[in-house]
Amino acid sequence: MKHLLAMLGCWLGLLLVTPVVQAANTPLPPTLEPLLEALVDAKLSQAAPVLTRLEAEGGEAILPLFRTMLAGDLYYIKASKRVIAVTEMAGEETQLDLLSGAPIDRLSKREISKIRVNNSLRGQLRDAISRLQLGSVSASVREAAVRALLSDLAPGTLDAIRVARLNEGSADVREVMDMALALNRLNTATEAADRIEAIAQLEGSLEGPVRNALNRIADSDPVPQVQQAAQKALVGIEQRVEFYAFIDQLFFGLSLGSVLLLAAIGLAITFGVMGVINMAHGEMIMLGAYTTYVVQLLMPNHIDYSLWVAIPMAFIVAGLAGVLLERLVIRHLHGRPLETLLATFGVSLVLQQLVRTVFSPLNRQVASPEWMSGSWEINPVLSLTLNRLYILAFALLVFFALMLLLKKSSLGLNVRAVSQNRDMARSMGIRTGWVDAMTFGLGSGIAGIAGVALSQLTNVGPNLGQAYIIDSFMVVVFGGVGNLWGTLVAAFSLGIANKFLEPVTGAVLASILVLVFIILFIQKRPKGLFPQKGRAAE
Amino acid sequence: MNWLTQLFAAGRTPGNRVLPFVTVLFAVTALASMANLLLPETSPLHVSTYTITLLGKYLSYAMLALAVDVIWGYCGILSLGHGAFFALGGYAMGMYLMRQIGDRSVYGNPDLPDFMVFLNWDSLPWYWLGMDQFWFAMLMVLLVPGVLAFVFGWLAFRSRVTGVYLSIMTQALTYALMLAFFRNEMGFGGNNGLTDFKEILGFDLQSDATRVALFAITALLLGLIYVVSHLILKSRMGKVIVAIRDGESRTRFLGYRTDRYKVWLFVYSALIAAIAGAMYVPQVGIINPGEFSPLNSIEVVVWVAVGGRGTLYGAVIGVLLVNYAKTRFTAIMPEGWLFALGLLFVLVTLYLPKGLAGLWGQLTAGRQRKADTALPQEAHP
Amino acid sequence: MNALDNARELMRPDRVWPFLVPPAPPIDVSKQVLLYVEGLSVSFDGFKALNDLNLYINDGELRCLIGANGAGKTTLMDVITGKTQCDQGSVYFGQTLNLLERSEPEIAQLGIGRKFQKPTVFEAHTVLDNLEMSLKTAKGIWQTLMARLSPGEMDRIDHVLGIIGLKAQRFRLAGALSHGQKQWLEIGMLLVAEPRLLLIDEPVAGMTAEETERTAELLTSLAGEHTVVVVEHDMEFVRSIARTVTVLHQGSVLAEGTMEQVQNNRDVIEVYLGEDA
Amino acid sequence: MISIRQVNQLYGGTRILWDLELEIEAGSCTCIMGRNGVGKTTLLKCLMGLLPIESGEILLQGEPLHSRPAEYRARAGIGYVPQGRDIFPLLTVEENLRIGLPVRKDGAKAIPDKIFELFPVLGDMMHRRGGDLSGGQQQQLAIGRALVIDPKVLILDEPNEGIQPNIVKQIGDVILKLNEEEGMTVILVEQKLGFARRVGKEFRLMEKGRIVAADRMDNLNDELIRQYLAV
Amino acid sequence: ADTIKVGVLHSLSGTMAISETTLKDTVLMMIEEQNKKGGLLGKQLEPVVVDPASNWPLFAEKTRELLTQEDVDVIFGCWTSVSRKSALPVLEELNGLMFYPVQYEGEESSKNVFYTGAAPNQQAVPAVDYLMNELGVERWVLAGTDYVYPRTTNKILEAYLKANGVAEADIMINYTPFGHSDWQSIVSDIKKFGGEGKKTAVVSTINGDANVPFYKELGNQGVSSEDIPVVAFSVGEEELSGIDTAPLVGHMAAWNYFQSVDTDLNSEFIQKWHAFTGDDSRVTNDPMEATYVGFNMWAQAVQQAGTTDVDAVEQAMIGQEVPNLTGGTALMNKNHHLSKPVLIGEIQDDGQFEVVWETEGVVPGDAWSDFLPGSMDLIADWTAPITCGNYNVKTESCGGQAN
Ligand SMILES: Nc1ncnc2c1ncn2[C@@H]1O[C@H](COP(=O)(O)OP(=O)(O)OP(=O)(O)O)[C@@H](O)[C@H]1O
Ligand SMILES: Nc1ncnc2c1ncn2[C@@H]1O[C@H](COP(=O)(O)OP(=O)(O)OP(=O)(O)O)[C@@H](O)[C@H]1O
Ligand SMILES: [Mg+2]
Ligand SMILES: [Mg+2]
Repeated sequence: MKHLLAMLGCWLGLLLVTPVVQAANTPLPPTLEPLLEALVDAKLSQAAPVLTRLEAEGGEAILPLFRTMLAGDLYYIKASKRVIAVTEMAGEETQLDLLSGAPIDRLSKREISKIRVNNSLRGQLRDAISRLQLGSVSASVREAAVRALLSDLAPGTLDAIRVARLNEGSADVREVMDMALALNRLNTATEAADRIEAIAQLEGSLEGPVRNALNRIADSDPVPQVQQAAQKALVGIEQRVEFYAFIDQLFFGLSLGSVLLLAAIGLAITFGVMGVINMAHGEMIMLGAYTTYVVQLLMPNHIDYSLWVAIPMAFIVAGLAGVLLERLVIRHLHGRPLETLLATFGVSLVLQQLVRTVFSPLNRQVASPEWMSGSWEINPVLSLTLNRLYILAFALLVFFALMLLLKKSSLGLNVRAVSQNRDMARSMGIRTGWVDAMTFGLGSGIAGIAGVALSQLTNVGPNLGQAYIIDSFMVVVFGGVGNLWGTLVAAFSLGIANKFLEPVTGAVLASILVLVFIILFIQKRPKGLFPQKGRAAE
Repeated sequence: MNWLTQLFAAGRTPGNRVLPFVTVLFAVTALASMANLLLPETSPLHVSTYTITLLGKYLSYAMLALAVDVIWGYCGILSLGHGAFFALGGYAMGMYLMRQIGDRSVYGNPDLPDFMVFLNWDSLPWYWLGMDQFWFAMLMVLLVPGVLAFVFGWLAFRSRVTGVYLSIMTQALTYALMLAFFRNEMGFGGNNGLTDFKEILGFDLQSDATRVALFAITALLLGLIYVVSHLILKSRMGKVIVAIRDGESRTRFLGYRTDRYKVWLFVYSALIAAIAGAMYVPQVGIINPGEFSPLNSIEVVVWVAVGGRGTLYGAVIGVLLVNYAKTRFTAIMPEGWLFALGLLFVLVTLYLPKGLAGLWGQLTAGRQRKADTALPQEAHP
Repeated sequence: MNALDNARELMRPDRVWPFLVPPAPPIDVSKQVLLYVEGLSVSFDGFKALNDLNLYINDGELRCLIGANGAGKTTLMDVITGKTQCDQGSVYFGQTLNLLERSEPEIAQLGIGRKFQKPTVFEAHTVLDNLEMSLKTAKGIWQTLMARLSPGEMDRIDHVLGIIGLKAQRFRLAGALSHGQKQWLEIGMLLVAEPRLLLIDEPVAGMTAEETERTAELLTSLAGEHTVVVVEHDMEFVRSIARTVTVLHQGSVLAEGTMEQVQNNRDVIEVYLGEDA
Repeated sequence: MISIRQVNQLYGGTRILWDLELEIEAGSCTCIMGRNGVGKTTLLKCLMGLLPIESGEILLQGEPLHSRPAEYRARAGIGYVPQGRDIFPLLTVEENLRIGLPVRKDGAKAIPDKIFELFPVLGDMMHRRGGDLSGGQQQQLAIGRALVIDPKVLILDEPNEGIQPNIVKQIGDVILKLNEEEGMTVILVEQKLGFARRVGKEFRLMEKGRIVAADRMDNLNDELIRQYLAV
Repeated sequence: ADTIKVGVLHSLSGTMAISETTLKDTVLMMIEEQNKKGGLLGKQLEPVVVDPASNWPLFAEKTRELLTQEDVDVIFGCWTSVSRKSALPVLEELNGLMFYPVQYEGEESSKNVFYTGAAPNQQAVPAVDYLMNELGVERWVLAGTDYVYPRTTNKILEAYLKANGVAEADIMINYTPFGHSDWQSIVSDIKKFGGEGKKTAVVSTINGDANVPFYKELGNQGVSSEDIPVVAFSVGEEELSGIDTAPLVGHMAAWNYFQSVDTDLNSEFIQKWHAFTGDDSRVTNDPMEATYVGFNMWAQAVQQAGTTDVDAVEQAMIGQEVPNLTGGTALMNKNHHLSKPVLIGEIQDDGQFEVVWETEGVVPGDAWSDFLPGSMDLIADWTAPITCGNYNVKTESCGGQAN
């Protein structure tokens, strides 16, 4: 089984990060035993000194314990006060004796008790781990460790860095270490020249602590030359920061746009092409999201892969629901598109209540796979969140796949013919019933896929669909009904407009302004961004 | 764009049964009012105040539905934002009622409504000035939504925005207003809106007599609006309006400036909605930005569709049925009422293509056809 | 800049306030010419539907316009009635009235009536209502709201109903008429409007021979008092009514003259009539 | 080829076709004539399956069609050119033509050249939207489109409405060619006597929803014309 | 009547169903419980459930329905302030009795309502104290949804912080619309604000559904609780049950109750709850405890008064004591608000809170905040001789509300 999963992991494009929490099987030096006992007995407020001593005495050997503790997996056996790690891997709980490093027979929840940590302890643990990792074999780990220590350069830390600097092999790591030392010099040097030199060394660095220090110096250093040097260095840094902030905003806009696109794209088919005012579109999205939830319920140990299962499943579930809806209701409403508004509104109420009844009215928890969590840190001021990045790519992928499908298969042509003149389409031998069902199923299925993506960003609850229906219609219409490219452009332009307005006006006003913009824009182009042209469109 | 044109071409225009409608409306109103005021509570025929306020609410909604029906059913303008005019009318009325509270408010500040005291406003914003005068407030009930509808309609219809594009614009309008009114900086009480009203024109809002009076006035206004709408729609102007629905550009070639007709009708409809809002607020006792929510406006469209668009009485019937169903269902089957309501919508669409009003037509199909070939016999009020 | 102009245009006082609109000036036909079309060009996505077209229609004339499918006849009518914007050229009604700067309703109110190629009537209205709305009356909002059919108007409608043979169907919904009946109804709508200039696009399409004859008679009788421009492909029909015929080809005038002249024009035979027509 | 027996049809209560009987022989070219509003279009729509019939039978080579949907009839080889053309307005000319391809029995993937030989203008306008074409061009497109499905029976409802004379002639030639050379059965509704006489082999006269006269075209005399076609 | 009718006025559909359905179940459970014990005054309790569908005017209508059509003796209901404000005039007109179980902005005290949730001084102020004193926070982000509760709370906190010497530049206030789901920009702003060298915390009054995307964004942008802790007043166990909590560990919430509090009463309550819902994974939360306390107090008061008559019960309520699920006892004060303990908990990866701090004793709920200029001088006291919800101690008179 594990093999299989591992293979799958590679195949999926190495998106997996091995779980950080992994208790090593190396035993701890027995000298630490009394300290561990002290840790067990200590109240939250007294634990800090114990940890300091553990770090000092345990050295690198204590790392597994610290990691376990940081992850909240550190327990002790009530009877013997021995510390153990309780980890859950692939659904199985393993309990390890940390002193001996050996697994122990499983104890029940009642026999063990958790060693509590709070924020300040977590901070301390993290720093300690960083310090201990200065000696790690991996250069990137060492580099990350130094960066993590930048904000809190206590004398002990500095000493550790200095020592590590001496036999550091990697140039990159050395650079960061030098930066840390320069930063320290900037903060502590009494000679102005020293500080100026430190400033020169720090020029161009985007690290937050560096900027803060420079800012402080620029404002309040007693020596004017130092102040000027810091100001000069800051100008350069700020320029870069602003540039990255712009990129950041652009990314936010694109990301919001991709969400809008995903939500709207199915509607662009059911409404834009088929002409069904599908008020239940939001509920199709919701079905997709709930499918993700159910898939995760069924495979609790393989959350990392769950989305790959959920995407086709959501497509099928929502698509089938769409086909059913088309066959049972919408089919009878051809030529009466307005009635579809009424009927699908009813259907959306029923679907909402249905999930309320089946899944309870509460939000459901959908976990994010490891590979979608966190962010891609390009530099200290620019990091793109992974989930958004994936969703952006995914939205584009879905969009272009759909375009291709409609272009290459006869479905695209047939559905347009059917929507323009049903009787004539039938006279040309098009099985309109089949085309309708397939198209509606396709639109709904894509809405379902959108639901999978949205489950990674927001609530999975009965109201999920309602939150997106208005926006979806807005995007489709703004782009020009019946034009998929219009939907794409509309989604991204609305997303970007929103995100560039938001810092200036605040979130609420930004939304209002975007709406007002839509209203005014439609005055100018009464048929949306990409209007249908020609005599017939009049 | 075959379906787009179909989208906005509704059925034909049968008579509106003015006399029966108005008679029934006034009779029920009079009976219910008397049964509430004159009969003792123990009497089995007594109509509770609860029922009176409920009916009052329904009738306000009926006005709103009428407003939507006039522009949608007859002129093909599907407004998904009529709630905006309703709510604006409601807010104007709410502001008046709020000012009537005076120093009986929680903080006892005679000039500032509670929520302003609460958020440290030190004086009344300019747009609240004058709202303590009934006549001025009533003027605003009409003026604000009227002007908004005029400007909006004038812009939209002049640029020939039609169909879904127009619908989405109206939706954007109400959505933007909702977000704006949610903002506490706007000075309309944010999410909480305006509530805790005490009296109107010196009459205690909590007394039965005032309630009955409000209800009766609502009924009267509804009747009046019904008759006026009917007269408008059966005049030549009404024919032009329907012609615009079915072929706007053709109508232009006949020499009618269709944009003006549409603006005019849109304003008329917005005013009805505003009056409905103004009557709604004192009867339910609260107005808040939720009324601007696009889904509310869509629901109004659904009422009209259920009742049967393109007939005035259909709209009213739709309102009564759906809202009564809602009231009953939320009490009898609080967990499952959405199923019932949703199914109702689906079934009505499937089996009653012309709504409930069409049911009447279906039952009397024979008579109807005869009337088609004979002289048009519009009922005169 | 452009936006500003647009805004100005939108806010033009006479557009905002109906009463500022000057009353329609009289049509000046002192030169006997009712309609001037000069140097008219229209293109769609680069395709030239009309190409430097010149056309003069005399007052009281009955003019036939023929030309190959796609020659631009309908497009010409679209430009005259304000439906389509042109790229270049001028269109004057009488000596003074520039049609290009007027909207469709304004042009209609000046007295230019039109029958469309594809019959377009108001399907949800009865035949009677269709005619009532087309009457030559004030078309303002207030006037229509207050309008009642006067006995004179009633007679007029009755008269027209007789002409178009739909007396029995007067209370039928127009949507339930057959194709040919709709054609007639549309002609009827044109008649009750009593326009100065009638633009008639393919009136006899789908009519029987007999009906075609009747239409021909009708149109001939209209000429003189009204000015009529007819587009038709039915050569027999054209022959029976035509005095002057204009042939369009690829957006410009190919030939103009009597039926005789046109019929024997080589070019016309080649692109339009075919050898043995 | 086609037998229509005792067909009745109602439009919301109004009876349009009354016990209508019609036999069309294979390879014939039959012209249906009658005044406006007698029900010619209605009859063709019933035949095509676009309108439900109240009662009666419609058979194609003995196979009952009346319970089959329109798309089946198209696949069975009935091509339809409706009155008013009914082009798909937002599809290009090419797309309008391609729509019918999957129905062809030979599984051709490209539009047969024959169409462009018959109507060269379609080749020139290949990438324009159908709705933008002029009336006459649309009519040619409509015929071309019906031919794409390679029909056994071709139904044309007033195909010459609004067509320039030389193309009318050309359409006539096309119909003749299809009928005579390829043996296609043609049902034609036509008002213009000249054209009907030239193209049609048979005629059927309709009046008030019934076929009231049927014979060879040569026998269409003035008496019949006065009785059934004059106003 | 031979039964005592208990109205339940919680939204079962619409946006608020997410939160309110649980409370409906809680009331039903309490009623079942009480009936098992023999009911009240020898009568059985009969629940009357209606669905106001998250529609505010409907709250007024349904209140009237419950009071006049169903003749209920008491109502347990409402969640949002606006729903309470909507129902309030009807309750006062018809002299009904309602128990309101949710933390709210204060600034209200009605004769007909008992407020069993926290007032701002029972949640926000202690939480800020904790952050300031225990965690040394110097910079503050006050992030909230744009409605009355966050506005008021933030006003109070702003005044409080400034009184404690925090500079204007160190306070960032941010409001977002209901259901806000795109938090990218705001979280990135918070990150910047917090990255300027001073210890920063976020005080969140973000409401309802908007929390899930907010916390997800925090997690993804790598804002960890050690760097910038978030303390929330509207996020409880139930909200967390819809989130993957792993990235949130260490963020905080301030409440008067946590499911994790280890008392016998609490484990009994949780057990009953699981049995009642038939679902062992259902969590409990603060508004449930408030409902529990409110219900028990009402039952006691009815027993003490010997009747369900509103005026009698109202008087009997004051001074009523009921054990809290967290240990101490809750006391109903003269201003219709409770005295309760305040707890601060850190989120754990199992979706529970670990209590990291709690007040020494109970804190009496304050109807009128001492930090708002308009209400500084107001108190509520529903006992003679004042008998008023907004008594001005300066002018020694009662505002217009009392009548
Ligand atoms: N809106 C449009 N977009 C693109 N092309 C157009 C448009 N309107 C007209 N055309 C083109 O302009 C040309 C002239 O069309 P028009 O309808 O005026 O022809 P016509 O002379 O009326 O022909 P017919 O006799 O067949 O009706 C045609 O080739 C047509 O394709
Ligand atoms: N949709 C409809 N609803 C009701 N009646 C209709 C409808 N369509 C046609 N009719 C009626 O059916 C009758 C036959 O119409 P049909 O279109 O078949 O006539 P036609 O013989 O094709 O006439 P034309 O030569 O004018 O095309 C007409 O009297 C018409 O009024
Ligand atoms: Mg033409
Ligand atoms: Mg026909």
